Amino acid sequence: MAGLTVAVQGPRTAPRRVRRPLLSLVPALVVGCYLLVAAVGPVLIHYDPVHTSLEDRLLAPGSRVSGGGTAWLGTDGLGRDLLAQIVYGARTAVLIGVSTVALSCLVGVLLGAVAGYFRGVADAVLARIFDVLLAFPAILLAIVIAGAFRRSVLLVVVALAATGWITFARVTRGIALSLRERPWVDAARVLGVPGRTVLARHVLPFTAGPVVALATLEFALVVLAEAGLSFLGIGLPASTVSWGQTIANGKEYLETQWWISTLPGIALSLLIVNVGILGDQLTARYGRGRSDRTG
Amino acid sequence: MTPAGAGTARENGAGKPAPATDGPILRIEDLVVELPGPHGTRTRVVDGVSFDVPRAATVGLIGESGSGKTMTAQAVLGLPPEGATLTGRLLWHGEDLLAATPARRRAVRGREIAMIFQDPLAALNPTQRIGRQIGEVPRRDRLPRAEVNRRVVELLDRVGVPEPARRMRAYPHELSGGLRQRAVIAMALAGNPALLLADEPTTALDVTVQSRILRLLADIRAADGLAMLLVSHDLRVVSHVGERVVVMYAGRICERGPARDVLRRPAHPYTAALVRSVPAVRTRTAPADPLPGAPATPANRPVGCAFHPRCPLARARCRAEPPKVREVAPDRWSACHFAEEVPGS
Amino acid sequence: MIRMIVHRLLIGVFVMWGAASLIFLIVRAAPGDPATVLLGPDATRSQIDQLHASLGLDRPLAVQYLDYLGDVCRLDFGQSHWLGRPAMGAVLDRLPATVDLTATATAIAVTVGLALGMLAGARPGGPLDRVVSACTIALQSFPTFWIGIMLVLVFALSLRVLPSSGVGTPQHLVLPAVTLSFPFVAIIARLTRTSLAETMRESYIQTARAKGLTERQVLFGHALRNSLIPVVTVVGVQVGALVGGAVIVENVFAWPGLGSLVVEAVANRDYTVVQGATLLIAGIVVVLNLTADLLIAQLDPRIRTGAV
Amino acid sequence: MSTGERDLLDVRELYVTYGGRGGGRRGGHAAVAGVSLSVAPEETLGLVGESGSGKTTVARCVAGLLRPRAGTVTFEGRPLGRAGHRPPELQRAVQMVFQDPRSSLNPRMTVASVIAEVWRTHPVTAPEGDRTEALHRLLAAMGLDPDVASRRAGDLSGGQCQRVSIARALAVRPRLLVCDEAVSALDVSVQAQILRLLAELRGRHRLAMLFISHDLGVVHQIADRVAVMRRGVIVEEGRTVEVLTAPRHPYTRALLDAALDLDDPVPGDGTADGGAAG
Amino acid sequence: TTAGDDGGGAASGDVTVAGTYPIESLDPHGAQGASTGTQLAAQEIFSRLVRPEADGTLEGDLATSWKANKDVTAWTFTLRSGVTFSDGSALDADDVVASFQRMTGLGGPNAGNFPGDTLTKVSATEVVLRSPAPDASVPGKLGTFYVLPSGVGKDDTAFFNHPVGSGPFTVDAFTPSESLVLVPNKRYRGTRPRLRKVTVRNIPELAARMTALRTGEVDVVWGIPDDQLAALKGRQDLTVRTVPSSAEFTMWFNSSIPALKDAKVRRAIWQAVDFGTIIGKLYPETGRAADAPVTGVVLGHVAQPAVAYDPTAAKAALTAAGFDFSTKLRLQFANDEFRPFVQAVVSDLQKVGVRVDPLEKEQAVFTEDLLALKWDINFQQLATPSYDAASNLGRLYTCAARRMGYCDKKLDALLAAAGATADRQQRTDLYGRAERIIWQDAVGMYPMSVSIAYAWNSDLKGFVPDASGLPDFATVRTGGS
Ligand SMILES: Nc1ncnc2c1ncn2[C@@H]1O[C@H](COP(=O)(O)OP(=O)(O)OP(=O)(O)O)[C@@H](O)[C@H]1O
Ligand SMILES: Nc1ncnc2c1ncn2[C@@H]1O[C@H](COP(=O)(O)OP(=O)(O)OP(=O)(O)O)[C@@H](O)[C@H]1O
Ligand SMILES: [Mg+2]
Ligand SMILES: [Mg+2]
Repeated sequence: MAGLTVAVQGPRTAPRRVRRPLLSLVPALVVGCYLLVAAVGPVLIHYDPVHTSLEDRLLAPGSRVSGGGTAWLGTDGLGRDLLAQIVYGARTAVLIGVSTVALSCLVGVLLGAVAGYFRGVADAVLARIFDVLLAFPAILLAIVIAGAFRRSVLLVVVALAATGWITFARVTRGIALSLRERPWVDAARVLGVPGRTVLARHVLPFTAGPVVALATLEFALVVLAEAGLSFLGIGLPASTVSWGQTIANGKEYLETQWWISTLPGIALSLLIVNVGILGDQLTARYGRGRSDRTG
Repeated sequence: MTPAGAGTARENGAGKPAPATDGPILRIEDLVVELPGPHGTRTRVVDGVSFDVPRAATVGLIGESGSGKTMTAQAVLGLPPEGATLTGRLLWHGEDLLAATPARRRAVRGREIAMIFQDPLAALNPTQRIGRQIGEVPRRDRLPRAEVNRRVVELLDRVGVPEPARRMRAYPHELSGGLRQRAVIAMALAGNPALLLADEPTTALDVTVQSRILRLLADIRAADGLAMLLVSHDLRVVSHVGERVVVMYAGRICERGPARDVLRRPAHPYTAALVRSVPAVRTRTAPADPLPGAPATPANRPVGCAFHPRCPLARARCRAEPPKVREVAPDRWSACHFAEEVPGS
Repeated sequence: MIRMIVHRLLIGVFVMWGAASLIFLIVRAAPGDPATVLLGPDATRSQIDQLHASLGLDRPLAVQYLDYLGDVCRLDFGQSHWLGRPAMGAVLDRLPATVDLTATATAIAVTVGLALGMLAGARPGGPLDRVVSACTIALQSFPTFWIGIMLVLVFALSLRVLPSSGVGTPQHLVLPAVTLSFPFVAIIARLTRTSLAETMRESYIQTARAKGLTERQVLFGHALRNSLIPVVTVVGVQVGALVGGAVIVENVFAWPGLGSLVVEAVANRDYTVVQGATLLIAGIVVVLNLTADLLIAQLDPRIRTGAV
Repeated sequence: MSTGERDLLDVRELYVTYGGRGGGRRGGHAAVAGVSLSVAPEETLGLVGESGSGKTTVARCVAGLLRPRAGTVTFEGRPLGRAGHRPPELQRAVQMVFQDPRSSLNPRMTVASVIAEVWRTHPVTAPEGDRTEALHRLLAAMGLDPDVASRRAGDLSGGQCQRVSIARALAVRPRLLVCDEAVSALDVSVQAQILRLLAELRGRHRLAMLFISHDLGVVHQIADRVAVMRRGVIVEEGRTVEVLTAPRHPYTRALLDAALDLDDPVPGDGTADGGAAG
Repeated sequence: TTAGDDGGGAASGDVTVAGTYPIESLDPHGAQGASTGTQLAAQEIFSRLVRPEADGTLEGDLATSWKANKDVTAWTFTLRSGVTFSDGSALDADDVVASFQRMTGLGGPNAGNFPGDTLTKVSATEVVLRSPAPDASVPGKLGTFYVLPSGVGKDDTAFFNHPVGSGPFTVDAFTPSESLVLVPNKRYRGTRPRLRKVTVRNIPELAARMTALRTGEVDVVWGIPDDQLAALKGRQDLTVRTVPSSAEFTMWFNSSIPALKDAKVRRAIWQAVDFGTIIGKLYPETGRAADAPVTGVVLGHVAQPAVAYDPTAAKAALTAAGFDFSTKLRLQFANDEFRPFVQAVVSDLQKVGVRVDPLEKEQAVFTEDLLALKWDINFQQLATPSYDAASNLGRLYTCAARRMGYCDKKLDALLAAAGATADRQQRTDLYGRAERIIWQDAVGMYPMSVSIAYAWNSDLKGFVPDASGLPDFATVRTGGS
């Protein structure tokens, strides 16, 4: 417990690769599998979310369907294969998760870096935007936005990114703020390196680690939030398969056809647990759990 | 500190062995501190250090950054970093602290051996008034509150804090650097220790403040007969306060002996180079012929004598055989194969 | 201190203005028309136009906006034409349920979260830390609605010990509050752990040990209070998030809170209620954050005296 | 004060305040309150004073990292604006070496890319021929091995980092080098190496230096003239030998009294400590 | 009975009802007047001139009799005498007139049923309602008109917190959108309700309603989907019934777009969907193939020949009519409850090569787009709460209404004639002819008439499932009381 920090001299260099136990690779592997499934699953398993096969309604896992195949994970109230829904749902989750995080990250990092590095008006404006946006609970703002406009994947992405970027901007701003005081930044300025170049070469690279760690945690939050919106029946069009919708579809059948809600629930939670652990690992390597602070 | 005050805490200290009349108050024998390094390796950051702290004496521990000074001091207090292993013997009045129970070691801390840390701001809890922090050790003795407060005021007064009754209610950030360091010293003195470990007590301070703090420490030592282990990288500080010095390099001892002798006539080429490198204030000196290379660290300590890559006297033997600390003259100990050849000795 | 409060209040006023404007823009930009919702599919054009006029929706947007701001300043939040009553009245009706739910969930989260976080943070890397980490990750990883449904299955349907939905008795509060507190427990526990672990590395902790204090005394006497400072900020923010963000839990448990009111109002294009409810929520968030700031100032004398 | 020759650097009536941050307690606090100083070509001016006296603030104004509230900073009679807004030759003319050797270098960049950036920013200073060879020559002049070129700050010792920092500053052939506590963070044995190097380069490149240090001994070794700062103003200025052997201002005297030399007796106690912190 | 923590005490005379829709307001004239929740409450608290029975036939409530003049522009209602409000004051013609004026004055959705109509007092026991045009459906439409004491203001919050009415119950406690607690009206003119207390709790989520029914927290639930019924039927302590309602799945075609202009195309599309199977699978209990544009409980219903599922014929007809298979038809609907049905339809259409894009819209957007004809096929569960074809066919299918881009002068004439006579037989004949045109021209697809499934605690006696989803608790008893 006597945790005196190692007297590491100066700032740390790019983190060295330390051999880590195999177990700690599991989260990355699991997340990788999901990404793989999201990418190639739809090629292997054909599924048309609109196609319904009413003879095959509510089949238990492993049943044979009328078309001759096997519904390994059962079917839902419309006779649609659950395995296929989980696979396609993974694609939606990954698509929305990645796009939302990418959008939030892009906006947040740019604004945060500019505000933190250049300070002044940009910083003051950003701070006020933070204040206003944070006055709304994130999920509520997402619901208002997603509920008010025409359903689409893009809408969900925008609704979730509307507050998602704040965390990135805060973290980046904080890093930029502390980096701008570093002598190597001063040295570059004394040399006459232009501001944009200083930002790009001497500030932004250092946000990469924490931002990646944050992006991972944020990804998990986004996937959960999307599932929540779908559960409330908001946001995604009916033609999009999503875990949240599948879970919501099955909630009335929980006592009799448990698999409809439970299996996508497990798929979702398994992903989130692993993304969470991965995020923790990255955070431990690159920076403190800042997302905790911003809620 | 009044003699009465001094008595109160001492007598309450339970199970303290009767001080041996003779011999050092603290004897460090073959102390080894190992810390976990990368890839599951272990680094000996303190490697076979032995020296004595005589009763009521000040021992200066000097060496460049990373030479293991802090680790040695922390080992004495029994508070090394997590994962550290300590071996050797730490004889406190003849009792081996390394072999003692945790409770016994805790009882020693603060009351028999106290420590002053380098950065006075970091060493103080920012959310507690300094009076409360100073009074913490007396409070352990279940003294009534008024008595504790009286003692805190007395301690602050003793270390030269003006208006002690008012200042004890201040928070650390409300005090200047010098006052903070005085508060930290008061905190260390609160348990009436017999040995004070001072880890770079003046490094963070300005010269004027530094001279006052050094003077204060000297006064207290003289008044209380306190022994002190003064850790510093600044030869000038040690040369002023220390009666004896121990010079460390890369976790090992190079040289030890009476301060004046060691600094005037070093018996180790490293000490000699250090002394040469210190620029004089009152006389203009040309920049000295510096030692080549960078100081070795315990993590990449050269085989043989750790100093040999930078040593002007180095020979084949130095590269192969780590020198032992030996008595090269009466009360002069050096870990150099060729101590007798050190220029200026 | 006074300066700080005044400063924060000024920011609060600004935030309220920003929140009001933002929500005004969103609801006006949204497709769909309150008049058609109100009158149903059977409405005629003239009926719709008439209603537009009486709702004031036929005026230019800027005029509507300025009027709206003026009314808000006079604490007039307008009439909900969907509910046929003053909008703020409808909003305030939902407040008690929200307060009950949020306060209970917060109490659970703070108690459990702090306890877990302290267990883990006192010895970072230890076995307890690992267990708590695993628990908190799990708590955060299950969608609330899923947890809620499962709790209902177990406690309401199988064991029959708690009601499955609705409001009324304290028993009604248990399942929704517990469900709502799950991710919050995780957040507090993780933050407390990190913060405490960081604090335990501080130099003054080493000083405290050097005084011969036991680990307990060090933990409770020196580490805890200081490590709570970041926790308080987050609790402030998170409680704010719960006030309106409990929609999913409200939905699962038929809990008539503010969040579900906003969702209904958005669906019905009930502008005045959306605006009133979000403004109230924003106000609560502002007040909570201010409270958190004051609490931190209480915990941290450096902030109290304006040194940091 | 002026040495009679035409001054290279001239600082007149410099005022710097740090704005009302920190709850307004520092609002309008003048870190530098009317400092004037000048540095002649090839001259080294030592700037000494206690912590918080404003030394760094002056240095940052000279380097253009800080905009003064009032006062002028001129170089050969031409006003020096903010860094990045100076004409290229003025931009090159003043370079700076910082206290912390390691964080003076971007930890993600190799030494080679650090120097390459300098040459990219100021193409006129870029070597004509083989850049690698030029780089090695530059490093050799700083007493560094060629293999340092491919390493990053984290893999260098403190002394090596400081040498690279100096190399970076000298790569643009500056006329004035501002050293803010450039040797304070180094171990004595390394400190001696860097002092030696600076003294040598100063002669070779006909450099003027503004050398800031709180260590009177170091200043005594390297400075031609010395200015003593206290609470934002210069209280005494003159030839080093005179100031440090026969101080006129009581504050300088107190500083000297407090400063230790090897073998000195414990100095006498001066005035009492200040009260509340700033 | 099952022991819940509250509510489920059917034996003690307390009944808890899971309301499907929130009761936001008790004002039957105001903005919420047409909402199911407010209607449910209003029918227990207030009285009407006439009220529909559970099977759709009209009964006198405050009126003992009513009749129209020759050209059906004025209806005279004779009022029951001796009716008092729950506060003891007498209810007379003035109250009826004041209430009507209040309703039309507030401009809520119910006012829209009576454009230009006036109600005047003829004598203390007679009122007359005059319409600018002949309107045979007046009595049916008055099923949503409730009589309040005169003098209730526009926004009389105090009154509606504890409203005074003449219905079987009075309000004990009311929290908007949360719960309504009713107790018997001691001054009720008819048989006093036997229940001690009726609590209507708002449980918007279906799953939560079902859970509450299973745990016994509520005693009555309706609007239960078919998949849930099987499990409920197996339970001894619950009674499960379905009752045909006036609601019908209605899928209008937008006849104004080129692709759907041709009636042959519309019929072919109708033929291409295997509605029989879809209904059999998705709505085995609550769905029946519809046989007219309005359901059997509605006045004016005349059965039409079934449209047989024949994808081959459909495909052939589409090809023959030159249908452009590359067009993608927008099928709009508003409620996720209907997603399975819509998707099944889309799936069938896909099999014959008709591409359909199901668009689930927010209610607000749905209605706006519906009126603006921004759709190609529209799905609604269309109810006829007045149980009179006039308010469905008569209003929606005229050229003037422009509701589905369809216009047929002959149809207009038939509908006008039907609305202008008070004779039931004559009206049914006329509406039957109109329905034939609608059916043959496939103005829309009319796949299914909807029954409402109820489940209630078997301890409740005398509970009658209501065709409109507005069950009346006045006659209900509990086993124990
Ligand atoms: N917590 C720790 N974990 C691992 N290694 C450590 C830790 N603290 C110090 N070290 C290493 O132990 C060695 C000795 O450190 P120590 O702090 O004793 O040196 P020092 O002589 O006090 O130096 P300084 O003058 O910089 O304080 C150094 O090489 C340092 O890197
Ligand atoms: N960024 C800043 N914001 C606010 N105040 C500052 C800032 N930087 C310096 N100061 C204040 O300005 C004064 C002068 O600071 P400066 O750093 O110039 O002193 P210095 O002589 O370099 O001290 P040191 O020897 O500690 O480096 C100090 O009181 C300091 O607290
Ligand atoms: Mg140390
Ligand atoms: Mg400085």
